[in-house]
Amino acid sequence: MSQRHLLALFSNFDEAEAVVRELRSASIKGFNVNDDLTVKSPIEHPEVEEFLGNKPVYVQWFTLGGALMGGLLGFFLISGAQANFYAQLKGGKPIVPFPPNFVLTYEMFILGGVFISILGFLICAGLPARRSPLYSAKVSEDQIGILVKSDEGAAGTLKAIFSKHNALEIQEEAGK
Amino acid sequence: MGVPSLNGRKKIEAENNYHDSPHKNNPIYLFGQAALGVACDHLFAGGVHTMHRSLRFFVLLVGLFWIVGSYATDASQAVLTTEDSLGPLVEQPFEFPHNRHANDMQIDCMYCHTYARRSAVAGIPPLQKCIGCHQSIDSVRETPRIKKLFEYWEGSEDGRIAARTPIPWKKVHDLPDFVRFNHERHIKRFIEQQNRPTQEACGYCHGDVKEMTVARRNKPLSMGWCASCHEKDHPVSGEGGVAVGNQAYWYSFQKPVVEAADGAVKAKGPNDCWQCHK
Amino acid sequence: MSVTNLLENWAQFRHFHPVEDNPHDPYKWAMSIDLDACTGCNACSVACYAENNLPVVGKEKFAHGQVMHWMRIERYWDEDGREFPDQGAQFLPMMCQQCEAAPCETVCPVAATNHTPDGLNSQIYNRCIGSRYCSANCPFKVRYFNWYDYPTTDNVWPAEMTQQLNPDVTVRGKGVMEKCTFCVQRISAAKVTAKGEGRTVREGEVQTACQQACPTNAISFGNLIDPEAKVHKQWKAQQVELDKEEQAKDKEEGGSDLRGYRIFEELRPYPSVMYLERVRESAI
Amino acid sequence: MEKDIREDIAWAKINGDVLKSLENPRRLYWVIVFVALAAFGVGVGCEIYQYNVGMGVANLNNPQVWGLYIATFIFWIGMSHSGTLLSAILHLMHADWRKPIYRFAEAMTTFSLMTAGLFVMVHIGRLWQVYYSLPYPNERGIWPNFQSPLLWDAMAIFTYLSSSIIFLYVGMIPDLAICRDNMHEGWRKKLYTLLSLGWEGTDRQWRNFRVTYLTVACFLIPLAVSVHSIVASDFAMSQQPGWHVTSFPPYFVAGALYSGCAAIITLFIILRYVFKFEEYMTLPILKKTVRLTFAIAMVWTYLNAVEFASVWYSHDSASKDVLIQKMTGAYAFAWWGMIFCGSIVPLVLAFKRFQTNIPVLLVVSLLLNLGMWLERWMIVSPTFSHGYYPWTWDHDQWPSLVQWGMVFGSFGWFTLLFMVFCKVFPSVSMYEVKEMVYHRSLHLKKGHKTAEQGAH
Amino acid sequence: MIDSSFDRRDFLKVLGWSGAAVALGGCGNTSIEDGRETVVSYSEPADYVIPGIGVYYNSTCAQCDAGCSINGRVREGRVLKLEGNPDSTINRGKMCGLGQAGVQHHYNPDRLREPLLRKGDQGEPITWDKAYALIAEKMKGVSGEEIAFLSGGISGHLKALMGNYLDSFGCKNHFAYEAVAPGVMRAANKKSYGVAMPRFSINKAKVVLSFGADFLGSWVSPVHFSQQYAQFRKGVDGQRGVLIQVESKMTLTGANADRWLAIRPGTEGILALGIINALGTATGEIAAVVKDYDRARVSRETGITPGQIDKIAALLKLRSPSLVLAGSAAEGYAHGSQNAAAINLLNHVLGNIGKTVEACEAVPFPQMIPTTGNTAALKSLNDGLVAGKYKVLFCYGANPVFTAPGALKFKENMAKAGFKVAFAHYLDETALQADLVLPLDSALEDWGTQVPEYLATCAQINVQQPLMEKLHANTRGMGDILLDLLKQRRADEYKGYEDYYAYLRTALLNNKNALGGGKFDDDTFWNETLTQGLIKLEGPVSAVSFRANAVGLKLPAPAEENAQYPLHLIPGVTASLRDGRHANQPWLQESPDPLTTIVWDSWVEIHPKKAAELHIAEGDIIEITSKTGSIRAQAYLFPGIHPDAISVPLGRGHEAMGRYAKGYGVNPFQIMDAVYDRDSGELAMHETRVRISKTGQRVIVVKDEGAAGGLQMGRKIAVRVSTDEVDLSEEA
Repeated sequence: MSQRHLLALFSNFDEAEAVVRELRSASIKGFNVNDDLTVKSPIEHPEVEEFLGNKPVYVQWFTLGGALMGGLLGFFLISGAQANFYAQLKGGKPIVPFPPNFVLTYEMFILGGVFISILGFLICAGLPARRSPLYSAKVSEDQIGILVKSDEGAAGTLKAIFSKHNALEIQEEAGK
Repeated sequence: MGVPSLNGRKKIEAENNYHDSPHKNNPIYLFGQAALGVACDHLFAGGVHTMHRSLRFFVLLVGLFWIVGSYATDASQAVLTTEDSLGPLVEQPFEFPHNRHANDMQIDCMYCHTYARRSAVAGIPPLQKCIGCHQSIDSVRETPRIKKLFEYWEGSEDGRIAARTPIPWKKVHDLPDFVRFNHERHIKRFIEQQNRPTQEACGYCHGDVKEMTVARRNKPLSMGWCASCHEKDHPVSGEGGVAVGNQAYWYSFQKPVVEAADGAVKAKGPNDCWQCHK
Repeated sequence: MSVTNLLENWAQFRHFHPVEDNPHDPYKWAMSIDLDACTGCNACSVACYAENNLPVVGKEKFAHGQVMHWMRIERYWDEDGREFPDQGAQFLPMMCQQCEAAPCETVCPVAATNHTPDGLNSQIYNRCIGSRYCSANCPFKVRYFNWYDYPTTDNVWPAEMTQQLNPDVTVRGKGVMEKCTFCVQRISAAKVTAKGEGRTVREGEVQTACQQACPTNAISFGNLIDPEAKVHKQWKAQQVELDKEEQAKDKEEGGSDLRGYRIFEELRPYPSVMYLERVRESAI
Repeated sequence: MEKDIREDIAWAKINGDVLKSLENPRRLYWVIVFVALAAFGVGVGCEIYQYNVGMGVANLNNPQVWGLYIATFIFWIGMSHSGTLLSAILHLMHADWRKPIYRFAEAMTTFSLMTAGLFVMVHIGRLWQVYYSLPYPNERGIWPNFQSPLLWDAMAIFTYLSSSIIFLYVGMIPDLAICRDNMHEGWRKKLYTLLSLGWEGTDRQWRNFRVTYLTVACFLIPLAVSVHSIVASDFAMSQQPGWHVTSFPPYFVAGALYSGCAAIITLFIILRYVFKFEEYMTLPILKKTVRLTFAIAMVWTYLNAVEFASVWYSHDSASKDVLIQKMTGAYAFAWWGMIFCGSIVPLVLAFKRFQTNIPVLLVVSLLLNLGMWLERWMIVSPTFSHGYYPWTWDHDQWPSLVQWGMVFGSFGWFTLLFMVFCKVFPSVSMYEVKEMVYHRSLHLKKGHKTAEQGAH
Repeated sequence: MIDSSFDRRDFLKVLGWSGAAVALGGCGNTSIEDGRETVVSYSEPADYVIPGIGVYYNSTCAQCDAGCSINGRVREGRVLKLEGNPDSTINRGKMCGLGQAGVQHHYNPDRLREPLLRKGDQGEPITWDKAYALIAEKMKGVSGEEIAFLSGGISGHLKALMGNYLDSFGCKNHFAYEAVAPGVMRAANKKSYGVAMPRFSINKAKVVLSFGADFLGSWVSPVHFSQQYAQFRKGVDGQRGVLIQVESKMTLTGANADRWLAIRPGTEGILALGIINALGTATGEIAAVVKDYDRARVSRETGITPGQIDKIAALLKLRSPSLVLAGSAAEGYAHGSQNAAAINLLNHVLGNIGKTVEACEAVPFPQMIPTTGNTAALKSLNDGLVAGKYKVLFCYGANPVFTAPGALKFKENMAKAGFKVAFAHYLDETALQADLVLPLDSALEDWGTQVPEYLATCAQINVQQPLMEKLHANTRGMGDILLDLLKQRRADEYKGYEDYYAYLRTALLNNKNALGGGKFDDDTFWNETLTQGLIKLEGPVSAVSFRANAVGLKLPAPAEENAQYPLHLIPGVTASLRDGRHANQPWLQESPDPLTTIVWDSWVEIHPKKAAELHIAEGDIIEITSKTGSIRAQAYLFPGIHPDAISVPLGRGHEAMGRYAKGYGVNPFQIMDAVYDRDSGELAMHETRVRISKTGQRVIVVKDEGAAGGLQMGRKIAVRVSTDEVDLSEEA
């Protein structure tokens, strides 16, 4: 049975919250709150996450990994390079002097950390992403959008819920 | 607006602190999640292909570094790319057939390039030397090349070339001006101490000359290429007078290795910049 | 470079210091200059120009402090403010001190200047990118930078002058740092000969251009660890030790009768050049 | 007290105002761009000349081997630190008044780093061989010297530059989405569509966005500090009198933040005027920035004093000579100029009435920057002209026009980049201003509630 | 050295220039250039010629007359560097900066390349045949009286040839002129010792008291004396020699003295007598002569404190043998000979004669013994020119137009000569005045023999041989030219000699036995000689004994104040530039003057005290005016000069001589008065009185010395100790 998208726009977070709570409570056939519901907001708003339920973030693990990788790579690259066949004495220092190497290791540590956590961000946030079927420029302005995916049948019920919480506007996928 | 009371402000801050979310300050939970690798489904929800795109991008980024490097490395190590992979062809006053002399006649390299064992430069045999033999070789006396040779000795009819003019050979194996390469040392090392055949020893750098007519450079003669040999462990023997002082530091900063089998001492070539750069 | 020796056993290089574990076997080139013999006649400096292809920069560039003399003769006056310098002047030939712990080496971003196993402070012209950090960090300011492209500058080596250039020494182009090399081209020539004969270089086989010219033999140069070498004897007699920043002379109470000293020892560059104090008659 | 920003600005208006700044530049804008272009041209000309003839044309010599190039290099590096200060540090401290102004501060960071990079190039004697200093596996098999502070510099700057570019970009994604949504067709639309990576402000995107932004911010702070400490170690690690000072790293960092804040004030005023951002770049925010600057100025002054004292009371006569030389010698004018601009002028900022007085602030901030530039020059040059070795002392080598030309050109280059940025990207963060407004209004409500409770 | 029967000239021929491609690429060139450069390749080289390895040839340095033997490094047919020849008793393998610069004389880009004939102001290139023909024509019907030949100091076979050429005209007018030469001393020594140039053994002396003799810099045979000085400092039996220098302007030697005394200009003789008096050992007439020279008077007249005089006397008494030298500073006055005589008297009183002033050998071939140049010669030549006596004037190895005192107006007078021929390496001031200029081979391309005036330990003939092929095809050696000219006169006598080389070879081989080559066959002897680069001989010894009587001494009281020209002008003779004949060698221009460290320019040394009086600061352009003229130069505040004197170095201020000499500095010769020493007739170089005035301009003095002005600022850089603090005997 074919699925279709609905996008409802609300003027503030409270209404959006109410909608979500209701959608949670009311179990609608052919609509799964956890998978088929997306809230779009113009600003970052933690409460949204609270009422959407727990969706952990993993970026920091990328960061950790990246930083360690960078650091290790840095240190071994440098030490190895200093001690290759052309090992040269400089200023009576050891051929592999640790203090300066640590400075660079530190830089590499940060470099790796930053780069990989950005990579992590892209991956976790699924960016770059294809535009979702329904989108309104209002969302990037001042309205909160709720995008739902449901079976044909559920659409009606959802609309009802939306309009009940005075949705400013409800978009449907054209066709079908 | 009125300034809120103290406790009020506290409260506000408490609520205002929108950066904290419950799971953030619960590492154990997080760790568990990660350890179990449950992450995946969350991660990949929403367009696996985008995921792959990012990954490819990343791989490219990291890979680039090494690709560039290794390319640079190989490029200059590879035999020079000329139509016959013998190295660039240098226009000479007239063609000198190394193959005839070195291969057919089996003449030792250092019979003509006699300076090599005594000097930093191998040098080109003086005109005298060519004539010395060819005066008495009548069979080829009339061939164009030999005619040309004798023009330099006796002077050409049209008088363009005066008698006893040194032949203006062009350099084939030409190192940059800041490089100091010493033929004498290398010959002593390989031919006199380790009794390698001359043609082999010379061939290390000059290629298989006995197959060439005009000599051509088919070794890169680049720094990395030189080093690729210097960083190998070569046997150092006492005779022929090498093992003086402390081998470890004489050559490079690396201690010489002693073969377990025959106790032969091996050391790397010099790694000191001033050994080859001037 | 292959990736293989990237991580090659570098551990052995840890704790390596030139003044430990005598790395300078069989050579450690050093110098000693007797200021009492030096008359400041400039012969050494000119000899250096002749040997090392030093460009003559001309009046204008000299005025800008861009002169290239690797060996400069400094003339110092007394500071006691008498009407006449009635004890004469003091001359000091100053060239690269070939420091054991050279401040210039560590700071070069591209490792164009290193320490050779012979204890020389090498300068690889072609590797140099001209950041000039080495000069900035040199306490003696004996490094000279090619501010212009002298080979192509007018009246530096015009016409036949080029034929005087020494083929054993690179002609430096613009943007390169250079300095006294202890005439390394002569040293390596001697080493090659000696090695061919299965021995080390003997005292007197290598002479630096300045030493060879010096009419009063004020400069002596040689292998510091060769007991036969004059340099060795002089350093020994003066009880100057390469790897110390304080010598017997400094430790002695109420002055010592030793003359040997090294400039800026307190900075711990461990110079390879020992100077002998100039002497003045006390009876007159 | 006056508000940092009105809570009742309509979000739509925010979008509108900021987006407006992207379009139909005023004449003044073009004037600035043109001037900047001309200045940059001069710099390029000088570099070409120097490249062909040799470093000598800069009238550098032995011992004066560095001159203005390195001084100005440090100046620009220093300038870059304010961006991080505002966006990262204040971000972590939840000082939300930063929100309207951090975007251009970050841009400033990025561009001043780019400018600093130019000076590294300009100062190299053999630019065509500069790749020798890159650590890449090469045919020769040799690597740069990782012991050299210059190399640390290069590494630090590269890290800092790339990180700040990323930070700037990531922080901009939601705004880019806004631009995408509001731009009519054209290259801009294409550009924003591409750059906004299909951002739609979904809960998932926001969630990861927040964490990422936070993490990167956490990294940037130590990075920024390390960068200027490393620049400081170019000198502190050396052996020269006047450079070999333990307190250099903090001293440099303070100086960096100082010049950065000064620059922010300048740009704040210019942008506020050129783009009509009065409603966002409000005077209270300016006042906060000014106070911050004053605080840092005092820190810098203190560290300055510390440095002098430590030299003065040390037994290192050479360094002492250099210090005396700075105060009394050929460079005295510059040195006292630095003290005046760096320590005296900021006292103006202590007076309330000046803290919001635009003209005064403009002048003061420019003076502060001048002072900071002089400071850098006074760190570099006197040590050269008055080093350890008296015979090579040289007090009358002054930078040639070529050097000045390049310094001049660098300002052109910076301005150019900045101006272009302001026209292509929103120089005020729209979504963060919205957040700011939103949360402020939130407290307002709550504030009223508590007030009422108190009343009952 | 190489010892082979191989003919050197052929050797030079076979070195193709193909080898001389010099890589000027600098180190910018990182590419491997295939076949761009030509390889060093020979046609028939000698077996000892190996590419890449230097071959060394001995010859003789021609930069000054000291006659140091040199040892030139030749590679791929190019001479690269000159070292000293260790076999020479004079320089024992050492060299001075001036000598090092010899290669730049050879490779100098401004060398003359073909004969030039005057056409108006232009020189028109002509062939040698034309040139010879022209000379022959001009000489036709000219009597010996009407010919003048001006040369520098000249010796060896060249001198012989020149003599013969002049004889062929019955000409006696050979003027040997050296602008800077110890002419007065020669005369005085001849009087006092019977020998013009005895052997001064500095190394045997325990005390050297030098009256302005710059024996480390420019006096007689500097390299030789420098070596002796080194031994002298190491000391006779461990006691370090003491050097006391008395002069009005500090010379290089003065800068190295244990005690440098600034004496009032011209009163050196008085001090000498004062010291004799203070010694109190003199007897008889000497005592009578010196009795009025008591401390007080001497001190008053010379400006040396009585205490100082006593100290010197005491030291001289205490440490014997000592050596007293009379240098140019003491001789450069109208009473110079008297000064010198007084100083020699001091030597006598101290009993140094025979100990440190020793007998010397002479070369047993009188025709080769050097005709030393002096300035009296210039006077007589000039007088002759003024009188318009000369129809033909030859000029070789001297540049009088540049070095003659301005008062002589030599340039104008020279024009009076009918036909002027200059043999020159460069178009110098004199060559510019000539009608015919003949280009000479450089000293490194030419053959010759030279006999030094000052012989070290034995008689010695120096051989000069080419170190490389001619640079310019069209130059010729002076010897060859004279030979060709002689062939014009005495064809039959000289037709046997193909060229000067042949002449030289025969001449030496003829005297093989006398030259100690009896046991060799000709070729071996010849090659041996060339290999050695010099011939050591036993020569007649002329004993030294004191014969002058002290009574003759007439020492004028110090010159009274001259209101109009209050200052003495002391011409500074620097080790590298001397009389300026090498001013076009860039190394010498750029090597800083040892005392002032100034380069590429002239300067006026003035005592800080005087400068303060006149409000003169360093770099002020000062106008120096004498009776003769005036010059402008930058001031340099120099503590080592008597306040009543200023000093300007000689050698700079050329108006010709090519890119490195022309227009750098000023020429103090221009303002010198023509005052002569009463006895010897030599020019009194120090007699010029001047006044100075500020012009208001100021320049930055181009010098090596930094802003610290030669102070060490409390750093421990150049350290000095006094003898009682060190123990030299222990040193290795």
